[in-house]
Amino acid sequence: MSISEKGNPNALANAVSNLDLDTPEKPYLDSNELIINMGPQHPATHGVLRVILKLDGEKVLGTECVIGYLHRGVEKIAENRTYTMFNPYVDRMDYCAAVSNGLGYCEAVEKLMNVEAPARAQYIRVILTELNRIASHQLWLGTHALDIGAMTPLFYTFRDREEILKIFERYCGARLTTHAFRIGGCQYETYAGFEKDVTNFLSFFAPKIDEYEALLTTNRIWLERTKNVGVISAADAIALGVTGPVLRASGVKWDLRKAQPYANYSKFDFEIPIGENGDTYDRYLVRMEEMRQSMRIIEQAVGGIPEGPIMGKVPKVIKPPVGEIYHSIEAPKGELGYFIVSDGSTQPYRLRVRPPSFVNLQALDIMVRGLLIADVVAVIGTIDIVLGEVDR
Amino acid sequence: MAEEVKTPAPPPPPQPQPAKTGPSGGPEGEKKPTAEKPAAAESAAPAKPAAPAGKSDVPAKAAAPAKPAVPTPVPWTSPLVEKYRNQYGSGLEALTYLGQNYLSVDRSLIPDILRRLREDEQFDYCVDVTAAHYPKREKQFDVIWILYSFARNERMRVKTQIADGASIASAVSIWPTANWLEREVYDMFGIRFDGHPDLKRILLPDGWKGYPLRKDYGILQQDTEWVQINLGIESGQ
Amino acid sequence: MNPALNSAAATMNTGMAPVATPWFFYALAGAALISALFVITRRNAVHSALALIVTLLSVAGLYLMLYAPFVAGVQIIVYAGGIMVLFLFVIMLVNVERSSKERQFNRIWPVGLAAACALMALFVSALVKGRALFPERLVKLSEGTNTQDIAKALYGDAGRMGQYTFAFEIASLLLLVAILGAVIMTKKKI
Amino acid sequence: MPNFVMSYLGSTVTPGQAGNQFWALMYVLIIFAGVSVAVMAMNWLERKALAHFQIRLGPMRVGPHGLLQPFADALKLMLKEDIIPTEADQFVFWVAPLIGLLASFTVYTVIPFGPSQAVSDMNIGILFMLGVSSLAVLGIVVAGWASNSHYPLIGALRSSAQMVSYEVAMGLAVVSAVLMTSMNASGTGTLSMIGIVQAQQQQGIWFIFKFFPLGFIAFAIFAIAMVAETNRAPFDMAEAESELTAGYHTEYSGLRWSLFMLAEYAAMIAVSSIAVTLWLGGWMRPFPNLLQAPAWEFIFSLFPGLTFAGLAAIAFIGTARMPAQSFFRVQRIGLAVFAALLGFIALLLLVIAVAGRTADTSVAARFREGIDYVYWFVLKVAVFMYLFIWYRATWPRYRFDQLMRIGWKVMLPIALGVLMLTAIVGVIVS
Repeated sequence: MSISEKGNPNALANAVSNLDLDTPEKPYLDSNELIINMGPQHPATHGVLRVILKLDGEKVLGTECVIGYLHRGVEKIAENRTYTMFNPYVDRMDYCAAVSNGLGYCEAVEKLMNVEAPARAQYIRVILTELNRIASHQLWLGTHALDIGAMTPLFYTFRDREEILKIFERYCGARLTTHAFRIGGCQYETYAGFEKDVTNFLSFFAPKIDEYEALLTTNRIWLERTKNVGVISAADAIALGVTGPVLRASGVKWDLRKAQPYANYSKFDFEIPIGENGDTYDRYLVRMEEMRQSMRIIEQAVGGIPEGPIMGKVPKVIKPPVGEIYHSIEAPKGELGYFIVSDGSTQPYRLRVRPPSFVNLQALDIMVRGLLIADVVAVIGTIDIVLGEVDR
Repeated sequence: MAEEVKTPAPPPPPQPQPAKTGPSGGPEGEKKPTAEKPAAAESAAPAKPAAPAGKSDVPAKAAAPAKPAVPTPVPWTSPLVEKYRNQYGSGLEALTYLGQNYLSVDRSLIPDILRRLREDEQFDYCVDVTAAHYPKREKQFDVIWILYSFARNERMRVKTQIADGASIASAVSIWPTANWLEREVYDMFGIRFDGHPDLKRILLPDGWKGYPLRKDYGILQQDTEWVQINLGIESGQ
Repeated sequence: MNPALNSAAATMNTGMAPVATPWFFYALAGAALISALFVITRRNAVHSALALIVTLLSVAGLYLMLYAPFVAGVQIIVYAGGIMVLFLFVIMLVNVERSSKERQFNRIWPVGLAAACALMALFVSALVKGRALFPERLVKLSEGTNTQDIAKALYGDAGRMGQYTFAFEIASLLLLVAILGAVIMTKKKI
Repeated sequence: MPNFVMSYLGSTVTPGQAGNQFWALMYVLIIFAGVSVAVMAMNWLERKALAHFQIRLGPMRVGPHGLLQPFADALKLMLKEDIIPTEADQFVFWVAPLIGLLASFTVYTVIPFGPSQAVSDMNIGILFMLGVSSLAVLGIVVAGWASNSHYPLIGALRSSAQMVSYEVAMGLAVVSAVLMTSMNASGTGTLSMIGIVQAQQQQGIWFIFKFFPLGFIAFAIFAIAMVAETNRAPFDMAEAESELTAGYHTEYSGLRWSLFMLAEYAAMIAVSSIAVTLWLGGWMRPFPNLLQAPAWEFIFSLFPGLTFAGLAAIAFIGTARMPAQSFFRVQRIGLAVFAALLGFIALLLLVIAVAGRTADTSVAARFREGIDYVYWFVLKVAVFMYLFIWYRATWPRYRFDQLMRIGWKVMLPIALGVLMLTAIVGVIVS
């Protein structure tokens, strides 16, 4: 392979020749197949994803994802930073759900050190993480609808996401890459009026979900564009390691918050929404319902925040014992795992991030084969990838 | 293609050196489980009753207050382990650390064990495939599979050690999801997977030299040649 | 008030204003001829198609001059608007580079030229010998009822069959067969 | 010269029919300028209306409430570098926007803003309109091909397939309306645009209400097909930005790109005009037959002036509500001037309405009539333009195969059925 394969348009045909395309019957008219390069700068690829499409007319015969344009070597950086210093970096992976990333990392290190965050910190963590889940789903809904051609939901979701970001800003000063948690708890005590802000948001947001649904759920065009598009069966989803709403939409009732509760999710009462057909529409419904369930969790959590310290007994210098740990949480996009190998020093010996977007993106190919270009756009949107996390 | 591993030996800038002193502890830490295993079997009594029962982290939390006690891996006993131990004998070790189970397996047993875990033990979800580099060790790499079973709601890891330049059986035919994950391992560590349908770099450009997550690849090191040719940046940075 | 204009306004109510000046005719005919030449000489098929569109539009203009606006309209909507779009549709997918390297005319072009000349001679002789058939001066047809006249010719009037009803129906049947044939040919299974 | 000008003003036919080439030229110029202004206004309105649908403010900086935004846009587009890709077919790339523009502006020659307010009345008016507007697709197809790039090519393929297929349903719907013009004593219909409106006048009913569901269904089919025909949401497959970046005009920039936009908006106005002419009574005011008394005539003739007065009032309120800061002084003055201008126009229109109230043959009366006709026509068209914006704000985009399926499997059979039923009902009734 030549040195200049990536970034060289002439390498397109070369790359596509590697696609294993099974075209069972010869086309009746021997027409040339069209190879199209979608991305890395394309409105619908949500960043710098490049998808090479092999088309017969508009029908997709095969795809190949070229990723890595946003690769920053997070895992290498981790090996050269202390545990505390690395904490802000995780926010930059899935920047739409920075709080979840931070939660996963902090919990993994805590587990490795065998300490636990105090109850009050746990509650704050749950509230912020679930708020972040709503924010992430809102962003997904807006961009996904925009991909399918509905402009308006984007602005509605951004309006409402703003309220969540305001809460984040008041809590920790940052809106997007929050760095909200510390190893062993939270650094910041909640500000005065935090509970009130959160409950206000809940009452503000409840009718807004209905508003989104009024625009889309029964819209004929939306139904036609999403039903039976990008179908993935439960067996395929499991075999491809797909997690999160995409897996649940295929009918697998599996959510890490229930299956292997972390933080203190076991204390809260909520449902796991699942779909039946594993198509784009079901994924839409699942995520909409997840927002409602997140609101339920927040409601319970905000009502029951205990008093107490917000930091556990963590030494100033974080030096986990020799050993290794894998800890994963249910991020908005799926299972987000951290595999940390410690050699007893202040820096991780090896830190591996198991990103949900990266693994889920792998399912794109089988989801779009035989569909049209317009569906590729819809399916990329429905997988809900964040390239910062795919490329790390 | 993967054999030019030692290329960056002269260039590493001084900075990564202190980082490299860390890894010297690494091999120890990694060898510890194997070395201490017999010791752990008798000494780690308090954690032992919890270990077989607990795949969840509840026992680990219970053990938390005992601050000074540095947790050590303890043997993992379960019917599954018994079955495999009877069959494969010395080639495998089953341990539990902080409530998480893992199997250390000889490289030759890998395809067999993975397939059986998938087919017989319902570990139908391959969470992750990754690796770690221990340059001081004779077999430099740990390759780690993190598995999950929906039916048992249970996680486990399978580990094996391989030498630099050696290849290992691909798991793509067992779990399709291993495709990209193995490509990433190849991309970052240069470990080849036999039988992988399309083993090429995934995150880095195809012509990139070196494997960044190896410990001898400095954090500031970059493939300047690639940058000069493809991005037209003279300084190569 | 300008009397000349008044009279012009008066004539227009009764009949067609004389727009059929020779200049229009020569301009349109010239455009049609030149663009027709372009159609066969351009190497690039899309250029040829564009030239053909100009030809068709010029011919539509000539129809207008002949007081046949309906035919002109149909010419535009069917040929320029419909058929040429489909032409382009196909031509766009042709490999332009390859086609531009191919020979423009095949080896029997002298025969074609001879045939064209013969046809030309036929036209000229018909024009010369049959001069008696043509009217002395331009006939003023009623532009206002052109569409109705065509309808009467095709469909008949007041219960009578039109002059061309039978031919018209046969033609439409033929087209129906063609449509069905096209559907059957393109569909793999019905 | 005054005679020459004035001689036409009292006429009751179009300049084309009158053979008055001076006034024909004047009409062409007026329409060209008017359509250009309308496109600019539409541009501003679309951005504003879309913004308000989407809880935004839209343009606010260039001029009061962004009123000068279209001018700024136009200026920017004219000054922008005109990029022609090296690999593009230079000549075709250059000529493609002109094809679309010519086609969409040519149709305005037969659009009847009033019984004499058109450049010309053609015997084959509607046929001419459909034919010429179908040429617009050539511009798109050729532009997509000439760009020598994949996305424009796919956009062009989509658009040509889409426009050709929807033309069929559209044509059939039009035919059923034309059929209705022949439901009179003589039994002969007409294709003339003015004739079609006059037929509605004679029959005393807008064709949308004729044979009740039939006229309405035909109208609905046309209303859907015209959205597809102009490549607007939810049928904007040819330029679907999330799929094809910008479709057929991906490679275009600057003035050439703005010509495409101009053509698109002009085509939108043109097809809306067809719909208004065919089904909504064209230039006729509401209830011309029921409310015939001169008093009613006078009341309805006040509408144009009142509309402008209302607009002026809105602008004045906007001026009053502007924040009292020095920063807004220029904007405030600008908006006040704009409001004053609107108010002046309103006054002028009211004066004309009052002056032209009685005398039947005076130029003032002709003027008043003309303004009424144009007002009602434009108002009806404006409703359609608003619908175009509304659709865009509300609906997701159809997928290409779904679009074709609807065109061929739903709209075409319905249009055919409506056509046959209209013919049958027409024969039974007459």
